[in-house]
Amino acid sequence: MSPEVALPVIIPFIAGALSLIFYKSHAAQRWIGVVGTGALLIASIVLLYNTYTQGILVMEMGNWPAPFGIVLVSDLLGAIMTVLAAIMGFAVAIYSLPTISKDHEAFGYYPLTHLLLAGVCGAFLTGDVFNLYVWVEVLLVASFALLILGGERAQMEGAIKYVALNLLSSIMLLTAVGLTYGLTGTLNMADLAVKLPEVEDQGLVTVVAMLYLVSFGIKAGAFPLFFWLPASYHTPPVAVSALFAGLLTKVGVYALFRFFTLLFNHDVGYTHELLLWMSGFTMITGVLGAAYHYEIRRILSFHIVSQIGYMIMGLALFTPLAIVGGVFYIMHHIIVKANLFLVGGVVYFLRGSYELKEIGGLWRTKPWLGLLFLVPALSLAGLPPLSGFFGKYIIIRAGVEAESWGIVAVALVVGLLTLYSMIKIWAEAFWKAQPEEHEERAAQFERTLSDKSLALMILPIAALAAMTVFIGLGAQPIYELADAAAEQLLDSTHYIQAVLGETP
Amino acid sequence: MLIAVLSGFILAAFAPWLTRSLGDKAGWILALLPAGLFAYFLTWVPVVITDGAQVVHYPWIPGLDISLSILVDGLSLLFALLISGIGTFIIIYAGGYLHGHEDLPRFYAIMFSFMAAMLGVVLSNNIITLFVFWELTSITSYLLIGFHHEQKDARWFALQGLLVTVGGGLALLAGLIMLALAGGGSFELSEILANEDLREYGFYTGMVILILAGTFTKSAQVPFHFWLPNAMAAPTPVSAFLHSATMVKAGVYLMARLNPGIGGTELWLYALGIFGALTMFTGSFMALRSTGLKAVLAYTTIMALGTLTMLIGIGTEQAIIAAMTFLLAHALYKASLFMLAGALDHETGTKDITKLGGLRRLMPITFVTACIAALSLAGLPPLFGFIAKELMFEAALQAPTIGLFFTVLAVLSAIMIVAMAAVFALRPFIGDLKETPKKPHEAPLSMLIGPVVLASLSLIFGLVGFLPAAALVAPAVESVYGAPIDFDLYLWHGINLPLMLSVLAVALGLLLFWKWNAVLAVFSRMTFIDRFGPERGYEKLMDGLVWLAAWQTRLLQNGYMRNYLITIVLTTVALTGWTLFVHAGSPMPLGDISFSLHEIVVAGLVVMGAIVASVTSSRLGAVATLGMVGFGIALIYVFFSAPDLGTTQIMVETLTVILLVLVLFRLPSFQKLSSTASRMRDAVVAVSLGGLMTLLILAVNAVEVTEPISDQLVAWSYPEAHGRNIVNVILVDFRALDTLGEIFVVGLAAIGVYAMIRLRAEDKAK
Amino acid sequence: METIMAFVVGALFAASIYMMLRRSIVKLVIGLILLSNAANLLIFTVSGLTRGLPPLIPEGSSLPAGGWADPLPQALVLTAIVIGFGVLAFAVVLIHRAYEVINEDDLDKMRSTDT
Amino acid sequence: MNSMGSLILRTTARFLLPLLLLFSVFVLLRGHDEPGGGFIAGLVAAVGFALYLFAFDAARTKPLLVMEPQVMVGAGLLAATVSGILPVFAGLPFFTALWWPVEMPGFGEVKFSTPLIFDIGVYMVVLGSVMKIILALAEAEE
Repeated sequence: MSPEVALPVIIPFIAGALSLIFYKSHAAQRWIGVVGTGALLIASIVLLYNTYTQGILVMEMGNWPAPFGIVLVSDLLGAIMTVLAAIMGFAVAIYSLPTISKDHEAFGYYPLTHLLLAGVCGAFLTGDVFNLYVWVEVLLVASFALLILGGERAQMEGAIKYVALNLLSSIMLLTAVGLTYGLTGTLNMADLAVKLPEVEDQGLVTVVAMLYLVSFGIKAGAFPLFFWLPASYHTPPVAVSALFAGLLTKVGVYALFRFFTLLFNHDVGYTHELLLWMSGFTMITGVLGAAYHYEIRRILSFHIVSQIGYMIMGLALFTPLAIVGGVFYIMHHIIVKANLFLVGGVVYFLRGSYELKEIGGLWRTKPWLGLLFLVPALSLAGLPPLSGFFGKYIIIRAGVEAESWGIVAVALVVGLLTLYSMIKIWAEAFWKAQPEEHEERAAQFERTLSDKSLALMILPIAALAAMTVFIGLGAQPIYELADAAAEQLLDSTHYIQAVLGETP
Repeated sequence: MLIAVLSGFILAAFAPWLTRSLGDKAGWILALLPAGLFAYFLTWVPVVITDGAQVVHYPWIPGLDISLSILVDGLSLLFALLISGIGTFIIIYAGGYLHGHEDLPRFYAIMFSFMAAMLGVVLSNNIITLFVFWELTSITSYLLIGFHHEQKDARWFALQGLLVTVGGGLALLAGLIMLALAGGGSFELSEILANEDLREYGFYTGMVILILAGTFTKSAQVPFHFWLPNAMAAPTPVSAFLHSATMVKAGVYLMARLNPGIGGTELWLYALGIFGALTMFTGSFMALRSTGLKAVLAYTTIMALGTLTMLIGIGTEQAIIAAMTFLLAHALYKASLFMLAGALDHETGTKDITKLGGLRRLMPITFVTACIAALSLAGLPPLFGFIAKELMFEAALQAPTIGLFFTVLAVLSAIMIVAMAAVFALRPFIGDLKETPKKPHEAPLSMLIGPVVLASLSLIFGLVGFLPAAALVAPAVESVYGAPIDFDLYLWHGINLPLMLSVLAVALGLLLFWKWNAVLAVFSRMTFIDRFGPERGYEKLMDGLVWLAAWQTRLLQNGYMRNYLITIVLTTVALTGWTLFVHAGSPMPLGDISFSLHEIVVAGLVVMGAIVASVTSSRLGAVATLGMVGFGIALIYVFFSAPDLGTTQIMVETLTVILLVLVLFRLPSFQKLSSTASRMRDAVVAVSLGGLMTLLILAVNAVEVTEPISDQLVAWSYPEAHGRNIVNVILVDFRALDTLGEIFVVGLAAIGVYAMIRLRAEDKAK
Repeated sequence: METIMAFVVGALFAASIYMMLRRSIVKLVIGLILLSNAANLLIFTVSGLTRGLPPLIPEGSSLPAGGWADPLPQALVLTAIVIGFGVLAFAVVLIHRAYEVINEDDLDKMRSTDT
Repeated sequence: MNSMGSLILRTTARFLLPLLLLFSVFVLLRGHDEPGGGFIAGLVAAVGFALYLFAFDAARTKPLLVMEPQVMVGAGLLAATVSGILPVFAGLPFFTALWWPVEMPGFGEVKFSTPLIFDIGVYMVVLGSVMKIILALAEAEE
């Protein structure tokens, strides 16, 4: 028994429940916010360490042996994702202290974030397909509520699309789970990995795989299913955007990695070829969307889409190195993307706008902020020696080795266009002088921002930037981790044996 | 050695602080680092001469075959000496040029990073590390070019340089990875180049093109040359460094480095030779059309880069000797000339040659130094540039193919360069003193020491050419050629064809100088060059990109919910349906169609309810039929042995209807908003998904499941879990985690609803 | 009966998608409710329909008498129903609130966040 | 609420609420063996309160809930979660059912267990959530 596997779910659940009970005291909620996410971070790091040293950990809920009860499974991918979720949660919890308004606190901001994290961690750790659906719903409803906090017009418009399209995705997932049970009579992933190949009509398995592909594709924001994301991600408070940007789509990506390595690896020539096309178009459409926009959060939102393409590309190439690249890329991306939103938030609190045409002059007045922007921005664009370069390098190398020239070309060109939009933000917000017509507002915002608030905002940003630099310069341990994770993913016997305790 | 390479980065971190605390002397003191490095690299010269190439290995990311190993041979040492040597003077110079500028501290920080990155490029033995430094030079040079970042032009040109070089860099990355694969998997240059059969690699052509895409963009070869003159938006110290020893030379370095491994093929010869020659000619021609001090120099840099590329492409012994000699000569005079141009600009306030004149008395040192450096540029004896140019002519004449083409272009370029060298060295200084924005006087020592020393070196090396040949050029030639070559560098090598060509070039060049005003008048009217040049291509490409981005984003992310839905639904139908059609083998069995009357009635009611709900124009009707569907489904659950489900469904349905009634009737009544055509389209989309689901159910139902896990759950339910209602036992025990998640969903929904409603109430209160 | 139910479920899916494609946000939500019902019924159907054998264990026995309907899909559907209820309650109030803020029922007039 | 017929409604509601609450407890407790369970029970109770709310108003209904619905949701969630954690202290995995048969005078043996705590948590969450939604809607009306 490994109780640490359940802790990343239990801790935010308790923190969320406590925040609800103390809903009248905002101070208590803030404390619970920081302490709860801090505890989650520690628990998840312990989990990752134990998973790395002891192999895949399994927790049979209710003491019912797999495949009959629900199991929580921590393999390296799951544990890595959990740690990343916890890092995000902790960083955003600190960032929220000065940036979340009293209204939002009064209407459940803190319990919602805890439960969002619980849902995300649950999705990463569960070893049961229906349970995955439940976690996805938990994080989805939490995100719905976070998205509309504030009740502005844009939030409402964005939320309607977000809710409707994500519900569609959930229903497809539910449908696929139902069909899976109808096909195999089991819900446990490891058991499915054993029983799916025994299904007589393998074509039907591929058909069900397609339903999962669409459902997770919507969640991941892949082409041509991503519409909900650019429609809504720029509307909530920036801390929420950062949390969403770092985590939500990655649940979809994680699920794709899990399902298309463990369960659907019987017809790689077909399913993964489809994924490859999907990844190419995802990269292109996302990056072009970003090139079109002039609002920081919209640019960043579209880049989420395009970056998802790189991760899926790693999965789609399906060579050991490519999977390593995919996992590495996910690690790098979550940190960098969330950080960019956080920096965008600081820009907003200093200038009063996210519109690039209305702001400027930050390099002159806040050079350190410029550096803190450049680190994640250049990393996102894949420039060395930051984390993004190594992620991209692994994936490109895998593509070259597989002689998939088309996707390599796309990945390279999209990298250049990513640089283009990051530089756009840099040149406009930092290099350009502050446009005079908006100078008054900018000055007023900069005056009202207290030093203490600014420090609390910079703290998580600097920490995440340091991680970006570390993943770049010290890529070896991260690579080893990704390599070990990929090895587990590609050889499903590890997983099956850990869960079912038998050799298939 | 590693510390030597990385010391620039370390100093960069402290440079802003040092600059502030050292004040006026900052430039002189900071220059100690590159000076020290220069001395350090000098100590390696005897090592390399006696023991050959040295590889020092430091681990970095072994898992990805990335190491910090360092390759010290003639070529890398020549470059390292140029970078650190010229860098020393540049740092001193910048202290004078940007004296008192508020951004000087961060300028030094970026400058040292740039220098370190450049050292990294030329000293890396690992191709990925080389690439890392390569990209670092791009990004740091971006920050340097955009130094005057509040000016729109500076930002635009900085971006241009960045996009062109990084774009090429990305192609280079792919090319380098292929190179490693071609070499059997090693990423170490020393091992790759030892490989004999790189040229037999299956994708050799693609690999070379990708690598050249990187080097050509970096080294400003036609048609990518346009970014380089624009990069003069940078302050002059940057331009001087960028053009003479760094950045643009990185491309040349890499081609020279890879020449022994992948060079020598027809592709290599033609690609490098032709593009190089054209670049050489274009550079000289554009220089002739320019009137800016820095512009003239920038175009002559393009000429030099073209010459080097051409020579590496030709690849014969003479060509490589010429290339390395030319490289050294160019670095010396170009750095010197740029710094002088900066001094002129700095002291007079203008960079336009036509607005300068008669400065020889006011700026005598500048004048003399400019003359010496320009003589080297023009390739006249007794300067080092002369030796280099003679060798170049000889190499062109003896090229394995199309020698005539190379020679003609080389001579034409030489003519124009002679003219421009004369223009640069004489026009600002002779004649009458012209009115300038600032009152001119001699530049400070910090700005003169560099040009004077470097120009003197041009002279000394010219007079005693064997010195550099033995120490610097010969080992470099050996690295590039791949085998040792015995040669000497002499000013005088008899009256031969190259000398005749030189005489011709000088004569015609001086004629051109004499008539420069007229030439300029003619050329400046030839605006089609600007209208149709590759820079327009770049601009069109950028415009096209913005247009494409706008077009596709408006097309896809158009804001219409139903378009999103249709896209998603059709994608689902296409993927799933196509897979079902192609892959699912067995014909669809019809399955069990037995039914009893009450079942079929309820089923019919459900379908009817659904259809009526979707077409009715009355809100009440829609809600009522929706309720009917819900209760019908509840009955179906009850009919088929699921009492708990039936009860729950009824409860939920009741609450849903209550909610709908409470909430929806505050909304406007239904309107007919869509046209009949779009209704038809929607119906087709909807039915296709519905049909797909029907097919899926039929297909899955045909599959017999032998042992569902629920059998075990049923068996355990009472003895182990002490419950008789198996569904409830599953909910609270076997799958309690699901239920826990479920109640969290319900709780979350309540919070969300509460927040929405209460926020509204607060709005109203306000 | 499974075959007939397959068509019923298909019809429910079709009706719900058709509803969701309308421009009115009210119809969108009604479509979502139908969709949720359709998926639940699908799970119930694909795992086989059994008449008159609820998974209840009578007193004094340790197994349901004379066979049983598969209880697991029932539990799944029950969970899904409840989750669906929570989510849809949210969605219903959301469109209500959206209407108050935007004063529009027409989805085509809610495009400002996309373009 | 309009006053016509409200007298009947009020009387019924007053009468029905305790009955429904009692019934809901019954449904909750027997859920493990017969159709029922925390979810259905919670809904039954919620219907009772909803009826009361329609008959009277939010202000008079709220105190009957004993605690704020928000707190009830939180407490329910906490109870359910804690019931899953309890077995860990006994060295068993999360959510392992623990049973404590208790002899209750008049009822016979009552099986007190963590699944029961869990179901009570479900009951509270459902009741609290539904009440929260309905109360919020009703208060917004007023």
